[in-house]
Amino acid sequence: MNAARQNRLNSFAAHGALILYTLIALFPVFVIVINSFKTRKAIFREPLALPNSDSFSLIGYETVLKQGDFFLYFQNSMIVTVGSLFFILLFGAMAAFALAEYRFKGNTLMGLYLALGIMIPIRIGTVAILEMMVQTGLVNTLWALILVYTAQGLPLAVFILSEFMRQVSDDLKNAGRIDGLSEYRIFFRLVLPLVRPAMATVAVFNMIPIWNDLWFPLIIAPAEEVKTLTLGSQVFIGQFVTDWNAVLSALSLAILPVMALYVVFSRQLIRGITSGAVK
Amino acid sequence: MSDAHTKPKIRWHIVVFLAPAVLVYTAVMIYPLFNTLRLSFFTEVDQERVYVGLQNFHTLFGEPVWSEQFWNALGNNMWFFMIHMLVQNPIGIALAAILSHPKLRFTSFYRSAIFIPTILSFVIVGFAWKLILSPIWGIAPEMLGAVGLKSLYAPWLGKEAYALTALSLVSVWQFVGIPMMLIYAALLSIPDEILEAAEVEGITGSSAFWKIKLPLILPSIGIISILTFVANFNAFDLIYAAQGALAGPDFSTDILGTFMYRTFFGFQLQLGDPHMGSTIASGMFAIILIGVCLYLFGIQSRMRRYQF
Amino acid sequence: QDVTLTIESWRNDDLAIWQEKIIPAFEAAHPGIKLNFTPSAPAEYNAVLNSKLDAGSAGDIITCRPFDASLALYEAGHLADITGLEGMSNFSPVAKSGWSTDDAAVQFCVPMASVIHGFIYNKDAFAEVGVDVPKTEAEFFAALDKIKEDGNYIPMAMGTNDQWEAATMGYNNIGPNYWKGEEGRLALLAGDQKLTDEAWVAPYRQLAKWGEYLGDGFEAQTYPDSQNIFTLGRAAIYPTGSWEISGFNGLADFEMGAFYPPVQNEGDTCYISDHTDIGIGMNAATENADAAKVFLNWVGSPEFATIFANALPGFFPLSSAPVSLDDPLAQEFISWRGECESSIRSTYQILSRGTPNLENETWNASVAVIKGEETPEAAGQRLQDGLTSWYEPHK
Amino acid sequence: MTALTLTNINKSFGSVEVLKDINLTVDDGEFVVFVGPSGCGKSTLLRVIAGLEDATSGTVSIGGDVVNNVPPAKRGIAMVFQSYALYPHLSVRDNMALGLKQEKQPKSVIDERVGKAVQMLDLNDYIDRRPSDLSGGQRQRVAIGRAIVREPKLFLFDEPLSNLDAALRMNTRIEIAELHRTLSASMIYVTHDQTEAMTLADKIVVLRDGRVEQVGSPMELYNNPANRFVAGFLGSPAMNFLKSAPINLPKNGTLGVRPEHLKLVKKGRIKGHVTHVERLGGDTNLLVSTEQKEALTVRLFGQDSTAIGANIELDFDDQRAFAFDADNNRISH
Amino acid sequence: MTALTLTNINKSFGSVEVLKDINLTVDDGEFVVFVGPSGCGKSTLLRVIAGLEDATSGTVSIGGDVVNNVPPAKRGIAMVFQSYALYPHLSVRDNMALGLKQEKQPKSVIDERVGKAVQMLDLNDYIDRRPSDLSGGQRQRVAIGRAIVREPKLFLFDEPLSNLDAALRMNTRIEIAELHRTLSASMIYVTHDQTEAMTLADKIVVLRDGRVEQVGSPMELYNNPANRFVAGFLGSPAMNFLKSAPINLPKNGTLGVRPEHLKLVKKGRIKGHVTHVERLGGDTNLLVSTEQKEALTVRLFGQDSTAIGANIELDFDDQRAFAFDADNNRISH
Ligand SMILES: Nc1ncnc2c1ncn2[C@@H]1O[C@H](COP(=O)(O)OP(=O)(O)OP(=O)(O)O)[C@@H](O)[C@H]1O
Ligand SMILES: Nc1ncnc2c1ncn2[C@@H]1O[C@H](COP(=O)(O)OP(=O)(O)OP(=O)(O)O)[C@@H](O)[C@H]1O
Ligand SMILES: [Mg+2]
Ligand SMILES: [Mg+2]
Repeated sequence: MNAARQNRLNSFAAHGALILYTLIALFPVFVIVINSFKTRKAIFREPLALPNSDSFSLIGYETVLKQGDFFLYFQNSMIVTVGSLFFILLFGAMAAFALAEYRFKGNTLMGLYLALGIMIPIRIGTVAILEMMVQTGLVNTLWALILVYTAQGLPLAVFILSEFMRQVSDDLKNAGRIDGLSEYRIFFRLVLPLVRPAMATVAVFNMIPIWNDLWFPLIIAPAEEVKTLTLGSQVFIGQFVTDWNAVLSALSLAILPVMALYVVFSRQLIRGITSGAVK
Repeated sequence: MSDAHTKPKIRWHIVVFLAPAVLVYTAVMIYPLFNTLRLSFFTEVDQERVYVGLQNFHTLFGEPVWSEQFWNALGNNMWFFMIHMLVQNPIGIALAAILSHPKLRFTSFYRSAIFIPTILSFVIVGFAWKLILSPIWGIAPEMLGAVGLKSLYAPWLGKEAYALTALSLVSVWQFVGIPMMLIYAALLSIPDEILEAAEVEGITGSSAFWKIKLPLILPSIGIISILTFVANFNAFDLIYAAQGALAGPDFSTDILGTFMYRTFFGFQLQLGDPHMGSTIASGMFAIILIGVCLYLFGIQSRMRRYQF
Repeated sequence: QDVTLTIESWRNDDLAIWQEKIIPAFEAAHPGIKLNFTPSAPAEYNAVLNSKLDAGSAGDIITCRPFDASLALYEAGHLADITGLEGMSNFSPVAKSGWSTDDAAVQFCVPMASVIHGFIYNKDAFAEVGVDVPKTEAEFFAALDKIKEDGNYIPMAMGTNDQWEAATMGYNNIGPNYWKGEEGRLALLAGDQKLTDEAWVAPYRQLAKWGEYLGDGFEAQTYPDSQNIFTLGRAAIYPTGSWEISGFNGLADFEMGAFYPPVQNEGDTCYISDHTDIGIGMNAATENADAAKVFLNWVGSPEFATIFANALPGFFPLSSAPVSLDDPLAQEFISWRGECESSIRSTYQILSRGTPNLENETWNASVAVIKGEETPEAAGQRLQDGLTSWYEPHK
Repeated sequence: MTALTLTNINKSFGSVEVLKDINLTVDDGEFVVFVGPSGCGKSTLLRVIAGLEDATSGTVSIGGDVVNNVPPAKRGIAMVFQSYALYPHLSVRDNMALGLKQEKQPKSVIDERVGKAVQMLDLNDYIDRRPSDLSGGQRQRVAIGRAIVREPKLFLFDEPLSNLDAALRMNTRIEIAELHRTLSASMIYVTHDQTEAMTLADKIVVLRDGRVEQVGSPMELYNNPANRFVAGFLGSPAMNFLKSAPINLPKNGTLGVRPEHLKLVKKGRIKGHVTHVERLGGDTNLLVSTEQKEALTVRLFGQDSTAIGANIELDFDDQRAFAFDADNNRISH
Repeated sequence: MTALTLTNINKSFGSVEVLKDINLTVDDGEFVVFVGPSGCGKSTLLRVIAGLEDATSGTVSIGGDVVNNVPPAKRGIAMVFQSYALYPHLSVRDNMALGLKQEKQPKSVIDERVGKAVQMLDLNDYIDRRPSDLSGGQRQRVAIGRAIVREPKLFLFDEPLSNLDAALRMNTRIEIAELHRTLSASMIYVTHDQTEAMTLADKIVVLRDGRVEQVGSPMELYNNPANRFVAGFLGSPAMNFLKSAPINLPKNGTLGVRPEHLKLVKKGRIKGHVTHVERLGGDTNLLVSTEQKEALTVRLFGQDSTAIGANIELDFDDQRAFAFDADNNRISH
């Protein structure tokens, strides 16, 4: 630690504030996770107690793993999430670059057009989407979900990325132009690497609603072989009786992969990625 | 591009950059959405779809049964948004500012921990908070009791006066990670040398934040505000998961999203009415569009971006 | 060539029963037809089903909500007319009323199950506190008072957070005793009675007294909370319906009993809500109509009724054929059919077709009354005003 | 043949006119240096030539072809940016190799050219570092290397040596001169350094406020400046300007004498006292205040022992003095 | 009193040792210039002094107090960064005023100090522009202004003039010298410019590879370099080094003669031919290849007409030549 620059008191205060907020953030999650290891009675008798020899139970996890092909669901969720993110980031960044970099007629209008999508919940377009998927035979395929999520994620991605792309030094892009890089290569080789933090941010934002979405899997891909994890866990929420052990276990399990994805993306949040580029 | 002909050369790369996004987005998002919004000009009479012009809007705003719900939802939505703006975004910015301190340790741990709520599904968030706030299971009362504040406890989610605020705060809890991430990314892109120059001038800590960092991340704060606005006026899931489609108690947590959803897709014995549902959706769309345009043309165009 | 029938349902709860009992039984008897039971979460079912039907991707067999929800599907051409199905003869007109057109001319779903409302109680708690099963309203409140005084048990487990319990387990549970079951319900439908009439306001009056017997913070208590409170033995009485039985059997480690809604005065006729709840129909657009009909016929058969009723105690078959139940609590509930007059929930047929929606309003009003935020009279007046605004017979 | 022709170039940023009616020809293989005060538009002009900025009006032709609509990469140029503009995410090697890879040069060629540049610029030890781990001077060398390896027809250098130390600067300067000779490429070079300008240039272009003040060979400009601005701008220390001169001048005219042309004499036409002495080792500058309270610089070869405060007398050869009229234009003898 | 004392300063980035056992004293009011090849650690040393970088070991004391644990702002310093580091969102005026506002100086003081700096740096026309609308040189002046207005006890300048044009550089250099005199502040100044180093410095510190090679007044270093590195680093053009010398040298020793000390003579000890002529106006450099194929530079005062290819003979004054042993250390006579 840098002694001259770091005020000990300040750093205590900073850690204090962060620890406090971390506790607030994690407490409910903690409640969920510890309770997923308890019997149903213990969950509701003493929701705050850690599992002990009496209350410890893996019944929830057993139910989850027994019911349906949990690993297949998991794989489907992964494919859909990663696939959608790939297209969102690729297409979104391309469009954002066009909007941020070039002055052309209709630039602002195009920006607005691409932003329209964040203003209406896509759910109300469900029937039309479903009809389209039925017509193209994409119903009950993972592609249908990927397409929908890609479309759904694009507006936000374009919006955020174009903002960040405007911060990339013009001289740098110009150096690339003089080096003979085509506009495409300038985009892929120079701009994309430099907006990695923003890409990571967009990826994280989009990953969550995609991973957690229940609606579209339920409607356009409910078949067993393309079920997603969230849809799979939904089985435990009944009309009148909810298998809380199973729900808690399924949800606890479902946190892990998103957490892993998050960690992957948040590695891209690198300090000073552009430093040294320009004087 | 429409201007292609007037230019000496078509800049094909612009087309190529825009095409995939525009195509997918138009086909899978805009077309279905507008196909649905179109329904707001129709109604169903004896299984037939008939064009009724602005009749539905007239119903929505003219008939008390509808308009009262609409204004109630809009008002609640405003409050929902206010709380996010006043609580979520400042906290997010503050956390990002602390985290972006160059020499602070364990930042990635904190960052991940604080972000965890954001990656949880609404089902789990709804469940966890209902359990915590529940008068029955006693977590919140017990914890308040531990610091001698038990008298402050009330079954918040069940009281008209508190339910919306309580849920807004839960939503804040869940989504604080988003402004935090965005601001954090923005803070990272400020060159170290500028901060060092400030440091030499004695501008450190909070004054570095207010005088240097904040102005430099204003564009990002602008984005966050508009994203919060859009997200809040589209919000639906949390309230639905916690309070059900009737957004109780007594519609005190009803926001435009739940109102629209209930109307569009129906609920329990209430049949779905795509026409009135689309009408509400169009109303929401108009509100959001106005907000976004105000931002784009009123604020963003005046904001300067800095190249680093 | 095997045909596979896909069944749309909101009954996640029944997944295991279908997979382990019903499907094997059917497939054994009908080689060549396979069943695929694909339930979705109840909260989303209506929306999901409607979307799928509109887009043409729905399954062959549709589980039907009672009354208007299914009627609308039929009118939109999504549910097939199955009036002529042989199995339909096994059902009484009341049983069929949930899934026929208003004039009862066309039948579009096979009735599958009904649920009976009442109160489940904790026998151990009653013994401990020393109260007997109440027969009249006075005894009912006396019992509640005594339990409350005793202090070991929450007198009654119910919350208002989810709203529907107040209406379904409250108003529609105790109401038929006041409006005399079908008599009052049909009079209301015809416009001969109004929601401001004593018969319709009185249940609210009783509800208004419930508030003080509910647990602390009942305003924020959810339905699962109530279930848990009761099954964990913390509450004495649980206003409910027979649908809880199968779930509770595995959860409660005390003995449970049940009583029907106490009457006003000793010797009055008792009325119970015996509500047609689940039906099953055929997607009009199915390509496997023949197989679907075979299946629906089987659902109408006594064989199905027996399997279903015993697999899911608390969901009572609507078939006229007698069914014997192994579960004592379920047997208790179904025995009331002989003791009392049956009726269905007052708001379900026709009355919830307009805006404002009477069912939703009833939820809201029941909650408000329990919480003491609205007087019973005001609640009645509000509901009546709403109804008058769109329902011709009341104008 | 002409390597570059600029015809009536104008450039405005909004309402600010930055370049005003620039006309210029650069011959094949010529080394042209742009000098001028900070903010006069040198970088902007380079950027217009490179195609990074569109001229508001006027034409740019390179190798005889009008290139106004040709993208930078197709203009056959290489540019060293004043701000370096290194690719921050690439190593030194990749920074240099990127353009060549883009041209699909075979690996052997890339390695060879990069190797040569690295050698020349003394970057061997840093070849795998990223720009953020380099010192200012190292970054600048990478930027130069990136241009060199492309072996273009026309080089554009925007103050390429300003962060290098004297030794390296001299080496690189000589390398650039050699590069110029061996590649026979045309070069346009912006600098603030007198030595660079004088030694490298075939032709110096003096800019001022977006206008060309004078164009010519270094010695031409040094010996025959068209006006007071050019006279004062070239030469270090700068030319002395005297209002109250010991020779005939038009009204409000000025006399210009270069510091090295002032001689310390027993009896001279100019009298004054020494206010400051700058000892540079190889030569010594005396700062003098004349009797008329005008400031003068005198440059003496070698180390001189004149002390501050000393009263001195100075004289100069009239043939080597310049006269300027009231408008600051040179009056030729 | 000493303004700054560095004791045994070491600094590593990871495994790279950038500063090695630096010891240095700066007296009150002294002007110290750091010179050294690019990448030798000058900026890093400044940053250690400023407190922006922690020394791996060693102590920094300013004004007698050990400041290893004192934050930069409390060290009473101002720094001009090599990369300018201007606040992009503030106007020129606010860039300068921010630090003062932070110190809660009254508005009148702020206005006055900023006004003076603006005047001195010729920034009047740009006072309300943002950095992004300024040219490179203009930005650099703003950065200098920002340091000046703080009136600190110790100034740290990292190549502050490298982007200025000759005239402005000279002016600013003189202003800095004057600033130094009037403020009686100590200054540490990194530069690559010989003239700046020689004219400004009270003391020059020559760094090489993170080590101090020699410390002394400009003339001391110029006339008495401790080793070949220092001898070669100071002086422009650089000193000539000859292996095959016409005087007695130890085995593997080197003879050093400054270009200005070589004289063109009829008959001299060194013979060669001219390979290149650099005409700087005020003086002329001849690049010569000797009979022994060694390269030499000869600096002649004024304009000389010697042509490329001419055969010439050279001689020098033995008193002014330097001899270095095999280890490149100076052999004193
Ligand atoms: N994007 C811009 N918008 C407005 N004015 C600008 C812009 N870029 C440059 N200028 C102005 O144009 C003028 C010329 O700038 P330019 O960078 O060409 O100067 P320069 O001659 O290269 O100076 P230096 O030697 O200091 O680098 C300056 O006054 C500058 O402030
Ligand atoms: N963050 C860093 N990590 C690793 N190495 C570094 C870092 N910063 C600087 N260096 C290295 O340390 C050495 C000294 O750098 P420094 O910036 O002090 O040089 P300098 O003397 O200022 O050079 P210049 O005159 O070119 O500015 C260089 O070799 C540089 O590559
Ligand atoms: Mg420039
Ligand atoms: Mg440096």
